[in-house]
Amino acid sequence: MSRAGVVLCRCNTLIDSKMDFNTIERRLQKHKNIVFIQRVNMACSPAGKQIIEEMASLHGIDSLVAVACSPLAKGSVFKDLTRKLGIDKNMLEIVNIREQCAWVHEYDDATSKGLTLINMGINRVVKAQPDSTTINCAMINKIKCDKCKRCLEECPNRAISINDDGYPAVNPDLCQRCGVCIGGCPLAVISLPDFKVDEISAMLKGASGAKSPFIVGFFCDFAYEEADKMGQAGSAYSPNLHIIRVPCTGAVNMITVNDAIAEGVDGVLIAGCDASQCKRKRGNEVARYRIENFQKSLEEQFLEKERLSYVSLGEGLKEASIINDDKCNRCGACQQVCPYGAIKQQDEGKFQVYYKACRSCGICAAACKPGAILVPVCPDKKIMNAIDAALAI
Amino acid sequence: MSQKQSMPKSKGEIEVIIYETDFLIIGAGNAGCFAAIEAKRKSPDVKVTLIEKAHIDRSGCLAAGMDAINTYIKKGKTIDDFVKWSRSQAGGLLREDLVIKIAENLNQPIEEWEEWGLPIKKDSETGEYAHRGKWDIVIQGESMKPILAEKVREFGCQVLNKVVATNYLVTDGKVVGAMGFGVKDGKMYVIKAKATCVATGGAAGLYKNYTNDATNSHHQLWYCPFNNGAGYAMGIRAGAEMTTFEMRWCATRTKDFNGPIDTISVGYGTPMINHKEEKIMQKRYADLGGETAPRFLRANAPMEEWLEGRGPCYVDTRGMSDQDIKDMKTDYLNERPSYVLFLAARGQDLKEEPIEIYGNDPYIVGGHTASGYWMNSEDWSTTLPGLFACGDVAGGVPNKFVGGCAAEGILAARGALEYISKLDEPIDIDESQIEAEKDRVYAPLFRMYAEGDGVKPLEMEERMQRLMDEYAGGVHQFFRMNEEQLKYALKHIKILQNQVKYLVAEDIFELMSAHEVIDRLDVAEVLIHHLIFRKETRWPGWQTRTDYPEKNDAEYDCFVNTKKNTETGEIEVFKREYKQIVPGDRLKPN
Amino acid sequence: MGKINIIICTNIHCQGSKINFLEIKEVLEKDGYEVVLHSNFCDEIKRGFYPSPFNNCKLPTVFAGCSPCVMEGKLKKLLNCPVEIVNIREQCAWIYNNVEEVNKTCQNKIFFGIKQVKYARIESQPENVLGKKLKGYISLMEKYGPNPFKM
Amino acid sequence: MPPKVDITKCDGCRAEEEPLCDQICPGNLMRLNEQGKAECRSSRDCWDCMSCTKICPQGAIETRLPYQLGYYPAKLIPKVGTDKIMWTCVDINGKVERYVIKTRNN
Repeated sequence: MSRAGVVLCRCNTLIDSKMDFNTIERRLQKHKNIVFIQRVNMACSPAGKQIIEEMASLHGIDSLVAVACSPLAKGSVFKDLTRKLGIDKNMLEIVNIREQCAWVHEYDDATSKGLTLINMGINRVVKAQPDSTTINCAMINKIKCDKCKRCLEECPNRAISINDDGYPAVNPDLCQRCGVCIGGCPLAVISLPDFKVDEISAMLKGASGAKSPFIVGFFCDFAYEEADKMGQAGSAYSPNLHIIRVPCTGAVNMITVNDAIAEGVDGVLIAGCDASQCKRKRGNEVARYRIENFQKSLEEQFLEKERLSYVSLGEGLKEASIINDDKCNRCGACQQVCPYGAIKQQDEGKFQVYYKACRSCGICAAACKPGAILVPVCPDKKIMNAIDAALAI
Repeated sequence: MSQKQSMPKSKGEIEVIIYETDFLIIGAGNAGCFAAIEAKRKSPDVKVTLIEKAHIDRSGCLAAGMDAINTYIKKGKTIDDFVKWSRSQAGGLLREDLVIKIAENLNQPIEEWEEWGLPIKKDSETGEYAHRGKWDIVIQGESMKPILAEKVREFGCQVLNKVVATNYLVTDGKVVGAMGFGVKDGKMYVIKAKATCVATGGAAGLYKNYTNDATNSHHQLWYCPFNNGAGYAMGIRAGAEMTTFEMRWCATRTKDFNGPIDTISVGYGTPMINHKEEKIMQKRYADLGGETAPRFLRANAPMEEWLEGRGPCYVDTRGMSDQDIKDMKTDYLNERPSYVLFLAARGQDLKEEPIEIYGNDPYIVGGHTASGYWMNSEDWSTTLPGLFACGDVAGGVPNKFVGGCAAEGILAARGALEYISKLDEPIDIDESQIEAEKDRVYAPLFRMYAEGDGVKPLEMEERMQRLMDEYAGGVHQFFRMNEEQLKYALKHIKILQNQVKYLVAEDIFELMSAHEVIDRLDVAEVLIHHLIFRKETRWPGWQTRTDYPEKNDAEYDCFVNTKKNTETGEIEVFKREYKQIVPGDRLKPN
Repeated sequence: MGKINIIICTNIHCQGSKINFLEIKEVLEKDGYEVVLHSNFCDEIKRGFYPSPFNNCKLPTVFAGCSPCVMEGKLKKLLNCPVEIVNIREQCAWIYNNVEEVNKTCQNKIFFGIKQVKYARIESQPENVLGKKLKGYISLMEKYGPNPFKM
Repeated sequence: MPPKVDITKCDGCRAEEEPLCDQICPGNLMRLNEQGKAECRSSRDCWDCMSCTKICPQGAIETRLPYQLGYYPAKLIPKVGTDKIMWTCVDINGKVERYVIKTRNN
């Protein structure tokens, strides 16, 4: 029996003013796996961390559910905390009820969706097992693998090869942890240290009683970030959507989608980058292929094919970089280094940034010898100025 | 393509792969998997190897799953109760010493299976397994075989998929492994072992099934059609003593599909009726137990109705509730999903139209009847030293089903480990038998290259099936037979055995098919000897002699056993005495 | 100098009590900046409405408070002027114990922000792509009705 | 004619020697053809156990009963999840039935 501690962070009232923590606490009280529920003003503050540490040692928990802001915001705080508490890294679940719930939904909707999200999170840590592996790469469960070799074909980084024992093995130096192999494995026997198919399946079970139509979104890191941005901007969207973060759209196994449909989920959205722009090289390309195939199967089952749909997000989220053709020497280095395939050479030889695909990472600017590329959000001048300023102080 | 390239065209081209192991298990079905797991957990140092004709994840009877465990000793029931029930169901003939030992181990594998992930329905009040009949519990066993296969791998057993065994390795009368070939790679496999356990399936496809059409439905059987009786055949050829083949498994199945029927009749208490809407069992077999009459009677009853002109017969589903129908279809989806497809393909509404039933083609299957190796209850060995048996090939214990076969796997592994621990000298193998087996196994391929003409495995199989059906009591003959018919069948089986040398195979798959029919012929021969010997009718339906319609306890209240004389090739038939351990009337369940 | 507004969030739960904000304010004001101390800027964020205390609310503004990851988007939307965020919480108040050190770092960071703020721009609000796409999707799902596998 | 392979969906398990259906078939009946697509070498020998249909990652295999036994176009479609299986059955009159069945304990 898992012993989970639940921390509800108020975020200095930025969260609990937007949803009803009392109801949530009351509803969670009955959960057999929860040993304490602790409300803190700011979980990331020294005072907040101290309270959590005290509660954790008092109750002897083996897993922690941090109900707080986005893992992209303060995830490292909780990771450090669990390390300090001796809780396995896989036994931490951060439930993002700030950016993706409290800040985008009406009070009552936020409360009920928050509860669903928390239940999903609890389900994950209850299902999760401590994971002592220190190698951070895809792992293949040989007990279940039947050596079909599809992972070899689909790995965008050629990180998987056949071992002497006939089973596929992952080269940790090449593995980029994109999870495309996980998504493609017909038996779902591959996992990443922080992404396991059976745990996702357990999360889906936590969804009972959710608002109908119940929509689950598998959001790749970039789409997830965009959803967070919506939260920051306070751009409301429907509370029917429940987001599960995945490394890449290519990491979503269709077995998981089957789980969702079997669990009664009304619609599944897979959200990722625009076609050309996957940082994982071809994650969304294989995802689209799998989705198309799955949609055919849905229709065969007399279900509407849109019950599984792809959404591209992150288009033009940031101001795109600009190439000054007067300075450009046409070396093409920018095109080579761009992780999103956003730079293309035009017919007349000019290099141009496709604004929808650019994520303003600045790698092209750093690689551009003649200094022809301007990154509007952080121009060279600003960086130089920062260095001057730092030296002057 | 690549498979054809690797196909040997002459003896010199045969690639021989030699493995050495401690404990070899032939057949990675339910029983074999439990034997492997038990051996590995009792003695982790013992090297355990399984060979499997298909793939361990979905091989054998449990390929599609299972909806119930029919032998679970529930609270309040005793081993004696179980023996008495099983004995009465089998018409009073079984090996009580074996049954008692199996009964002692019946529950362990099921509880383990649950722990490993098999969902078993629980009674919401008591927390005990929810029961369906006297000894049945309901499971959701669609994935029970993959779950078991995962455990086998987890325990560190070596699994050789796609390798079919063809004969035992025998040295000084002891079984020291087995030979076979890869059904995909065409290589010859020689596995030397300190102890060997045969855990293959029974024999389907000896008889023609009535669903067979010229182009399709050859395998529309209830029993797994890929179980061809290889385990029996290897034993017969090596001179092992076999028992009770004449107790054939003929049962009432769903008409035109050969689907299981106990799911409906036992699980949901639906009565069997004839076209006059008479409840068959209650009307004609009330004195023999009515709906709970012994299995052979229940198998035979609808066929008798047909013969008397009161067919077709049904199980009456019209009184079932919507929920029951849904639950019943769920059970089918867990065991034989395509039966649900069949009902849909007939557009049948079970509340309007009952399910039609009929007899199936007879099978030799030790999990249901007592056919198989004559066993030693001390260590689950056969009459061949070094050879152990479990599951459908092990004889003497009818009604063991999935649970009993699993328990037998455990018992056979224990016996084998004990045997291995007592072995001191290393295995010394007479290599000439490997050469001889090469000749025998690959002959149909070589004949195809050399002659380009001969007998196709399917042709021979269909000839044998028609012969058995018509002359050895098949379903088209309402399971009836007489001495003359049986002798005719035997004569032609012998002709077919002589024709084996003309078999041709174009590829490795056909080579496998060729050996399946060769093995079936050997089983059929022994079966006919058994049927001829028992000059009585002990189990009408399973064994109906029109020339001896009565039971003759004075002569035949015993086991009929056979053994092939390995010198002369003759089948010797003899009796073995019945030993009663649990007191009481053997025909009464309590 | 001048032409820069400075907001410092002094929330005691965040910044603690070691930093002498009044002194820092004085130093900054000496340099000609308009400085406002705010005891809990989250209140403004929460309310979503900020009556600017500055003479010219459109001037580039340095905001000293928590890390941008906490509420950058909300803050910029609220202030609606070029903003440079100076993290005096996670990168100052929460990591230094020494009073002198924490005060010095805080002041330096704000000066750094003042130098950088000229590069700050008013960012256009991101388009609510998710909201729009989701709206269409939900109405489609509503039209289709519940998943028939829902038991 | 039991396993019917939709060759537009089958990708031959990416042209590996033994596609999953070939590995799993208890009767060793499946194989890759010259075009790299799965096919049943002997449909009359199929037991309709549906192992291939369940395991196919592309959902490319349909188990169809011999017409001699069951009429066209009834369908039974399994979809496998991590611990459950979904079945959709449609009969010859177009009536759809659905089942979700647990296959593994958690």
